[in-house]
Formats: sequence, structure tokens, C-alpha cells
Amino acid sequence: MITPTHYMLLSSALFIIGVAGVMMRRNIIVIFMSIELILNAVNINLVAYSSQLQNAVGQVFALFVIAVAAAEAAVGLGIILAFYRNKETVNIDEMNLMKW
Amino acid sequence: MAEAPKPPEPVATTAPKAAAHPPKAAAPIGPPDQPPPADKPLPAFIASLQAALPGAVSQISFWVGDWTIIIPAARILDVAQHLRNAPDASFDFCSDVTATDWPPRAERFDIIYCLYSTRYRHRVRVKAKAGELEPVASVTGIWPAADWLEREVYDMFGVNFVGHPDRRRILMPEDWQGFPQRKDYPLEGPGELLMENPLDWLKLRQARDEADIE
Amino acid sequence: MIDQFVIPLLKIVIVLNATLVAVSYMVLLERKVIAWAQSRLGPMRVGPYGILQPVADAVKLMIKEDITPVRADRWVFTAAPIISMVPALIVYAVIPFGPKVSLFGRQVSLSITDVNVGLLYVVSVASVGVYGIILAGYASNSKYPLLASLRASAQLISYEVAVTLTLVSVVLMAGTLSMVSIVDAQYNGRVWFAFVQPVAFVVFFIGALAETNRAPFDMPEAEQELTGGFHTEYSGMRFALFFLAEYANVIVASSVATTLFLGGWLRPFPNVAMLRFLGFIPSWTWFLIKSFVFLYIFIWVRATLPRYRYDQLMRLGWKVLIPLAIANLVVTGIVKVLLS
Amino acid sequence: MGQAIAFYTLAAFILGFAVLVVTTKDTVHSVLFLVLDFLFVAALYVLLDAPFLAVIQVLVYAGGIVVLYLFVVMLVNLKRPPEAHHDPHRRTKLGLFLAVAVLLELGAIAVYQTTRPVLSVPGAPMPVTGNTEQVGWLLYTSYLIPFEIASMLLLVAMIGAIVLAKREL
Amino acid sequence: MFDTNELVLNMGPQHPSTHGVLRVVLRLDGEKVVDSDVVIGYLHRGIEKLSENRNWTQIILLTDRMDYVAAAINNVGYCETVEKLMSLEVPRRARYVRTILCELQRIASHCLWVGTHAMDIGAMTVFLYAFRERELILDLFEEFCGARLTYNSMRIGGLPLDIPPGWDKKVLEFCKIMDSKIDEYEELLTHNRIWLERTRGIGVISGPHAVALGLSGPPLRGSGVPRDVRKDEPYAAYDEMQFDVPIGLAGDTYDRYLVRMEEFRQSLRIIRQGTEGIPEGPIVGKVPRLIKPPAGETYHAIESPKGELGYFIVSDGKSTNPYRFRVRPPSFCNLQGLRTLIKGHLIADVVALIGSLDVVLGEVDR
Repeated sequence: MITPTHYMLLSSALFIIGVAGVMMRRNIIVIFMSIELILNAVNINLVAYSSQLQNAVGQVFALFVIAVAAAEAAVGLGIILAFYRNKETVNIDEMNLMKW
Repeated sequence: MAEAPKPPEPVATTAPKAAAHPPKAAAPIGPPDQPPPADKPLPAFIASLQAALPGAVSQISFWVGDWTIIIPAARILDVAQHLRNAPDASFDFCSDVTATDWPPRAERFDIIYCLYSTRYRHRVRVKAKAGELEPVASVTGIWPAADWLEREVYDMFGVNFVGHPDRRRILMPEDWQGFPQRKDYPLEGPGELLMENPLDWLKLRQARDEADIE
Repeated sequence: MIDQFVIPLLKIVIVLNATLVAVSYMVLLERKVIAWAQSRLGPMRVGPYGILQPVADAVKLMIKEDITPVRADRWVFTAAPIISMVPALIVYAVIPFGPKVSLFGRQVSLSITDVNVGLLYVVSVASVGVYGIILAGYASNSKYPLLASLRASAQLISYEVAVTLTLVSVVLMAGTLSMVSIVDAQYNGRVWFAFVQPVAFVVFFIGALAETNRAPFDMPEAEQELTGGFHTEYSGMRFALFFLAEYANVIVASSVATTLFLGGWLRPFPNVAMLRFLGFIPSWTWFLIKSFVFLYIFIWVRATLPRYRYDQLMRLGWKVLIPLAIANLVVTGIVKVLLS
Repeated sequence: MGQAIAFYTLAAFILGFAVLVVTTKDTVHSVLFLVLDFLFVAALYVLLDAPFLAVIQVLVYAGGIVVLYLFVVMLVNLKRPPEAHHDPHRRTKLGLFLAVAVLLELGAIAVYQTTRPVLSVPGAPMPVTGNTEQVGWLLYTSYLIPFEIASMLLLVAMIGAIVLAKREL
Repeated sequence: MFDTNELVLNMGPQHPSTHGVLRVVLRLDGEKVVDSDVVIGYLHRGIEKLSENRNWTQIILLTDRMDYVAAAINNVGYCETVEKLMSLEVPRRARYVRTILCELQRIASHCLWVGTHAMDIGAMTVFLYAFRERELILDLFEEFCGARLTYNSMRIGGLPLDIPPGWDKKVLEFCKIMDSKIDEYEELLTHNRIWLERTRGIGVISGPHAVALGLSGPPLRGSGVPRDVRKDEPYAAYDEMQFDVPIGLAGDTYDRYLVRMEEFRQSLRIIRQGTEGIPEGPIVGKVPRLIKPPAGETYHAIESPKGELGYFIVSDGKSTNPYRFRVRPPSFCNLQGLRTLIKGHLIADVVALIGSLDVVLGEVDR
């Protein structure tokens, strides 16, 4: 039988992969994608417990998480583009200046 | 048509060239510009042109209904300026700029400007004589239409237009040797010679023609 | 066991094959209709009156050589046509061809599944369809296809917004997302949504035209400007897939439009007793007739209208269609509140 | 039984693609794996009988956000890949170590949580059945304010993105 | 991927919508054309050089191949210039037939123009309709001079042969059909919202600027300059014909389109007057067997569908070949205006503008 803990393990594994991605990769776009993975992990948990407790609140929260993720992605990519236009790089290490 | 009395031209530096095929009669040395018949009144704009620029007009000709003004090459700009801006002339439409090659003459090229006035609906042809390397002022400033027309004349005849915004070859490839529409340019073009030495096939060809004649 | 697996599988097989045949014959239909509009005959050589032309096209495209540009991204290059074809086909899972019908003594509904998020499923699958075009342009690694694919995807995304808003107003009218119950709503409400929602219908049609890159909006493959659009580098079977994907999208758009606006399988005036005699025509043929009418209009528009310029097209999308769709939504909301 | 098989295959795919997203060199490929990953997560939601969320996931995530990523990746595709030069004071080891620490902690919570009886929070009785209707009902009754705030947030994000990305306003 | 704001795009000689071998090098800022360089010369056959080695009647064949869309008009232009050189008197019947042929040729050229112009902007159907009508005209020409494209339809001094019996009835029959067909084109395009949006306000050029640039024909009349060689310097039998010259106001692509559509109708009017009023009489004037014009030079212009087509011929009086043969092709000078017209427009407009200038490369490159 599939219990919420199985989903818990799945989402934590996904969470770990996301965190590892953020830590290890130098390309900021891949870092952004890893953050999306982390958010997805959270969503899986929310939906898992919402279906186990037969209460749709979890799914409403998952919906809000998706909305926030969309906003974050839009603004984040906007920043990346603006940054790339000035410094021609998306390497996280070269983004060390607060003002260029 | 009586041949217009022409002062004998100083023999051009290059020996009179006979075309490659059987030598024709001596190459013609210029178009017979018939003087206007006595009873034909001068149109107003020619009279005012002569008044405005005294030395500019060297000869006037009228034939089969066309007025032609022959001017020295040096005065092209101010004649053109006058013809375009003068109230009674206002030749605002430069329909054609072309050239004719008379090899035996010292001033080899006849540069012809066919002008038309959209206001008065009359037409005139202005002709200037220019030598091979003699700089000719470009009229693109006065008539933008002349831009490509002069480029083609340069491409085909090698007339040295000065002050032209973008003097490049227009029809022939950029690196083409020689000027195709000159009378001494072989009709069939480079032919096989182009393959052997694309750079100086024209000199070789003309040298070979010289050799035939001797 | 049978109801769970065998019947849906059977339905899927039938619908998939029917779609592929319909797509290839739509190619012929388009060439014939445009030819007829231009006072010429169209393909006449293969088979009587050119009937077997799609077979000839298929064989030709199969035999033709598949060229992959040298520095193209091989995996993505091969995946792109498939990505653009699949969404067009999987939309049929929710489209109801007919009501419950008793076959061999068993009640079978003439739609593969009836998901209660049917309409949302259609929209989300359409949004995934954009990938095929972007990746095609990116993978062929050359200037023209990339420019064309950027333009095509920007066009798709902006018209997707307009189309989704019109669908929302249909959902508002029907009160449910599931496609079958939308058709039932039109039956109970005694009226087709096309008459109740004329603005949404028109905006949906224009949006569908733009979404499938057709007629006045076929900027991406406009041969006159960028040579060939995003599928310049494709040839042989891959190009056929793109070609079929476009036509499959057109058929999908017309069947969705039939379901939502023209009352899927309902005969023209479902509740008018007097037109009882129309009942003997089976319900799914009504569906086919109506979507055929839509296909015909798609082709007819392509034969007559010139093409929009890219910026005019985007301006029309953002400044005309989307505000219109929103206004229509608001009005529908208000009217619904006032009525209930 | 069927559910178990489905869960394990989907979980395998999700984790597999997630690893691929993080490890591939070519950014476009990692974006593609991200799309596939989201599609499988959507399939997982269907398994958890949350069809509305599955379709929203496909529509918003796979159809919208990742297309944005693809656009940015294509516009920003590099003349020289970022990973080319190795930055000495980049502590990959420390990153990995921290990740493993977080994993252990989560594992501990999971194990601890299974031993305790699950306190079931009775769901609020809802007049409507069907997943979409429930989510919709909740959204517009008890969670109306967060819904409005979320829409405001999206508006601000839209304006921000436009201001940042547009070359000349 | 690449710096999208500074891009050089090569609308190369093989581009589907450049009406033959024309190459336009576009410097783009995103989609907008910053600057352009028009490269021609791919179809240069050196007709002018060739004709200096051919005798006067052989040249008529060469003039067919310059504007191959309106070959009869080139023939008429050349023969009239030589007749002017020799101050020959062309009989009235020949002049009438010449006028009819020129106007038929104008309609055929405009048919091809409306077809390709609409096709470039996306309306495919007009192309097929236009070519259906063009076929009728080609049949008429085939009956008269045996060819459909390169007619060799004129002789210096008059016509090669008289019009076949019943030909004028066929021409009148054609005029009746053509009237309804023009309305068909107009129905499809003139009030079509998308057509208006694609052509109105595109490639605007003012009257004086157009004159300065040397544009002629519909592009010039589209900007409001009432310049038509048929009216200003009547040749053939145009002085006996009543017709008016349509003029545009704004000088954009839409006005050039309207001017040409109106020219369709005016040409039909001329053809009707011409065919009904054909006088009897000889078809060739007093022409010496061996044509040797007196020494001298002249420039004579006629109105081709593209604009003012001028011939400048110098004869040296002795040889049977012209000394200098120069053609002023209207497409050459109109094409020169393309650079100023497309500055600041988008790529899709470049295609529409090339169509609206109605350029034939055979004539541009000679």
C-alpha cells in the first residue's frame, strides 16, 4: 500500500537533488531550475497529505506555490536577461558585484 | 546632311584603331550636331541660360524635334544647377544620363543628360565632352536620380565621376577588368582568356589586337 | 476488466487511425478546395480525381532522405517533430464524438474518457505544443529557422491567452469543465453556445487560426519573408510530421470548436419537436458534419485572405482579442449573476 | 497493486529526470528534462486523484514557465560554457555534504513520523463533490484573501519582468 | 545565440519574392530595416553592346528580351525612335494597331503585377485569376504575331503584317470579359481589411521627392505627379484617344495599387476606342529596303506599364548598325528608389514594396 511516507521520501529525494543542483552548478539558469525542482518537491508533499486527509486545502496551497513559482521565475529570468545584457555571462561566480 | 565643318581633331595618341574584323572606313569622330534652322526661334530657357552663364553654352543643335545644348565638361554643375532651378526651365526630372564613346577623339566620351520638366512638359538634352581620365562632376547632388545612371556610365565606359556618393560598378562584378561598352572592348568579352589570367586579360587582348594590325 | 481496458483501448485505436486518415485527407481536401476557389482542378493524377494523392504524398515523404544539419543538436532535432505531433493527437482523449450508445448490448460512451477537467486538459496540451516549434528552430542551428521559431512561439503564446479566456466564458455558461457535460448543458439550455456567446465564438475562431499558424496568421512559414520558417532544415518523414501536426491541430481546433460552440453531437435544433425526422442521422455524423464545416472555413479563409505582418498580428492578439475576451467574460459573469 | 507499480515507475522517472536536469552540460537538454520531469509529476498528481492540480501543473509549469526558461536559454546561449573555467574557491564538497545532512534529517523525521499514530484532521464538510469543485470552493471561500494577494503578486511580477527585460522602454 | 539587434540579412537572388534575380542586402535592427544595398547585374546580357553589332531590324528581337513582361511596348518604343531618326511617316492604321497592342500589353503586365504583388502579401487566389485573364491576352498576341512572350511584333515604319480578320472582334470580346474580371480583383483586395493594413502607409514618398529620384509611371503617379508620356508627348495614336491619367494622393503602396487598378480600366477604354475606330489603309510607310538612318542622335520616350521607357540611339549614317544604342529602363530608375522607400520598414514590407514598384529584372540589368 502506498502511504504518505512513500511520497514524503520521494519529495525529500527530489528536494535533495534540487539543493544539490543549487549548490553545485555554476550556471544561474540551472540554479533557477533546481529551485523549481525544490518547489515541486514541496508540492508533491502537499498534494500527498491533502489526498490522505481527504481535504483539498493542500491542493489550494499547491496552487499558490505554483503561482508564486511562476512570478519568481518571471522576475528571476528578467534579472538574468538584464544582467546578461551588461556582463555577457550567466556564471554565478562572476555575478559578485552589487552594482556594475 | 552636310557634315558640320569640324576643326580637324589632333590625332588621338593611340593609333586609329581598326576593329578586329575587316577594317571599316575611318571610325566616325563625333555626332553631326546640326545647327538649328534659321527660322526656328530659340526656346526661352536656352536664351536665359546663355544670358545667365555667358561662356557655358558652346553650341546649340536642333534635329528631328530635339534641342541639344553642348557644354564644356567643366561647366556641367552650374549648367545643371541653372536648368534645374531656373523658373522658366525647372528641369526637375533627369530621365537619363548616358555616354557615347568616340575613340579617335581626344575628348573621347560624350556624356548626355536627357532632362525633362514635369511643369512645362518640355525636354532638352545636354551634352558634354570628356576625356578618358578627365574628372567629370557628378550631378547626383542636383538630381538624385542620376546616382545609379552615373554608376552605370562609370561601369560601362569608365567615365571618372567626381563627387558621386557611391561610385562602384553596378552591373558588372566588382573586380571586372575593363569597361565593356567602349568601342575597343572585344564584343565576346574575355572568353577563354579570363580563365588563364583573370587579372590582366584585357591588356593581353589589346596587345594581341595591336599585333594583328602590324 | 473488459470495460476498464479493452473498450478504451479499442476506442483509442479507432480514434487514432481515424485522425491520421482524416489528417492526410485534409491535406487533399485543402488542395482541392483552394484549387476550386482559384478556378483550377487541384491534384487529379493519382487515382480517380486525385483521391489517392495523400497515399502518394505519404510514400514520397517516407522515401525521401532525412537530412540532419551538421552541427544540429541531433537528439532535439529528431524529437522536435514528434513533440509537435503528440499534443495534437492526445487531445482526442477528451473530445466527445457522441452520447452513450448501446453497442452489442453494452452502454458505450462515444468519447474515450470523460475527465471532469476536460477543457483544462485541452488547453494545457495545446500549451505544450509550443515546444515542438521552439526546439525545431533551435535545433536546426541556423539563423532563419531560429528567428522563425521565436516568432512562432511568441505568436502561439499570445493567442493561447485569448483562446483560454474565451473558453473560460464557455465554462461560465456551462458551469462545468467536462466536455460531455458542456454538450449536455447546451442540450438542456436548448441553445448552442455559439448563439449565446457570439463574441467568444468569433474570438475563439480567430485565436484558433492563429494558434495553428494558418491563413492570415501564417507568418512563421511565410515563404516570402524568412525562407521556410522553422522547418527549413527538415526533410522527408520529419517534415511530414510537422506538416501533419499542423493539419492535426486544425482538426483538433475545429472539433473543440464544434464541441464547445456548436453543441458536439446534437442535431441542429435538438429540442424542436418538429425537426424530429433529423433524428435518424446518427449523432456522431452531426459532429463530423459540423467539424467539416469548420475545416472548410479554415481552408476558405486561407484561400482568400492576405497575410498579416508580424507586428500587426501581435497587436491584434494583445490589443483586440484579449480585451474583447475579457470584456465578454465580465459581461457573461454579470448576466449570469443577474439571471440566477 | 496497480497503484504501487504506477507510483514506483513515476517516482523513478521523476528522480531520474531530476538528476539529469542537474547534471547535463547542455542547458537546453536540462530544460527539456525539466519539462519531462514536470509532466511526470503531473501524472503523479493524477495518481493522487488531484486531476485539477495535474492539469494546472502541465498548463502553468510545463506550458508556461519552462517555455520562459527555454526562451531565456536560447537568447542567452553562451559563446563559452560557464562551467569552462573552474573557480578554485567553489566548495562543491561542502555543498554535497550539506545536502546529505539535510537528507539525513528528513529521513529521521520520516522514520519518527511513522511510529506515531496519524492524527486525522477531519476535512471541513463541503457541499460539492469532485476535486475541481472542492478546490474552487475552498479557493473562493476560506482562502479568498490569499487568492487576491497571489493575483497581485503575479501582476507585480509581470510588470517587473517587463521592466527588467525590455531593451529600451 | 547571436546579437539580435545588428543582423545583416541577404534577400538573395534566389529569394522567392524578388521577381527574378535581384539581391537586397538588408541591415536589420531586430525586424526593422536600418539600411539596405540593392545589388543588380545578375541578368546582364549586354544588350546595348550586342545591338551595336546588329543591323537595325535585327535589334527588334533584342528589345523583346528586355522587359519580357511587356515585349510589344519595347518593340513599339524602338521602332518609333528609329522612325523619328529617319523622320518616317507611319500610316494611321499602323499607329492605331500599335496603340491597341501597347494597351493590351499594359493590361497583361498589370495582370502579372497584381497577381505577384498579392501573392507576396499572402492572397494566393488573385494570382490565379490574374493569370487566367493574361492567357486571353496572350492568345490575342499569338494570333497577331505568332508568339506568346517575345513577339517581334513591329517593323520599322509600320506593322509586319495586317491584323487577322475577326481579330478586332475578339479584342472587343476580351474587353467585355476583362471589365467584370477587374471588379473581381477589386472585390478580393481593395476593401480587404488585412490588405489595407499591409499596404496603407507603407513606403510613402512625396511627389517632388519621387520626381527627384527619377521614379516614373505608376510609382510616380501614385505620389500625385500627373506625368504620363501618353498624355505629355503623345506617340502612336494616343493623341486621338480620350482617356484620363489616374493619380494617387498619399504616395503609399495602396495608392500605387489603386493607380494601377484604374489604369486597367483606362487601357480598356483606349482599346475599345482603338478597335472601333481602326481606319483602313496601308500598314507600312515608305521604308527603304536597307534601313540606314541619317547620321545623328535622338532620345524618344514612351509609356511602358512600369514607367517612362526611353531609347537614345546614335547613328553614324554610313554603317547598317547603330553607333550607340541606349535604353532608359523604367524599372532600373524605379528600383533605385527602393533604398529610400524601405528605410525604417519591416522585412514583410520590403517584400510588399518590391511588388509595388513592379520591377522586371530583365529590363533592369539589360
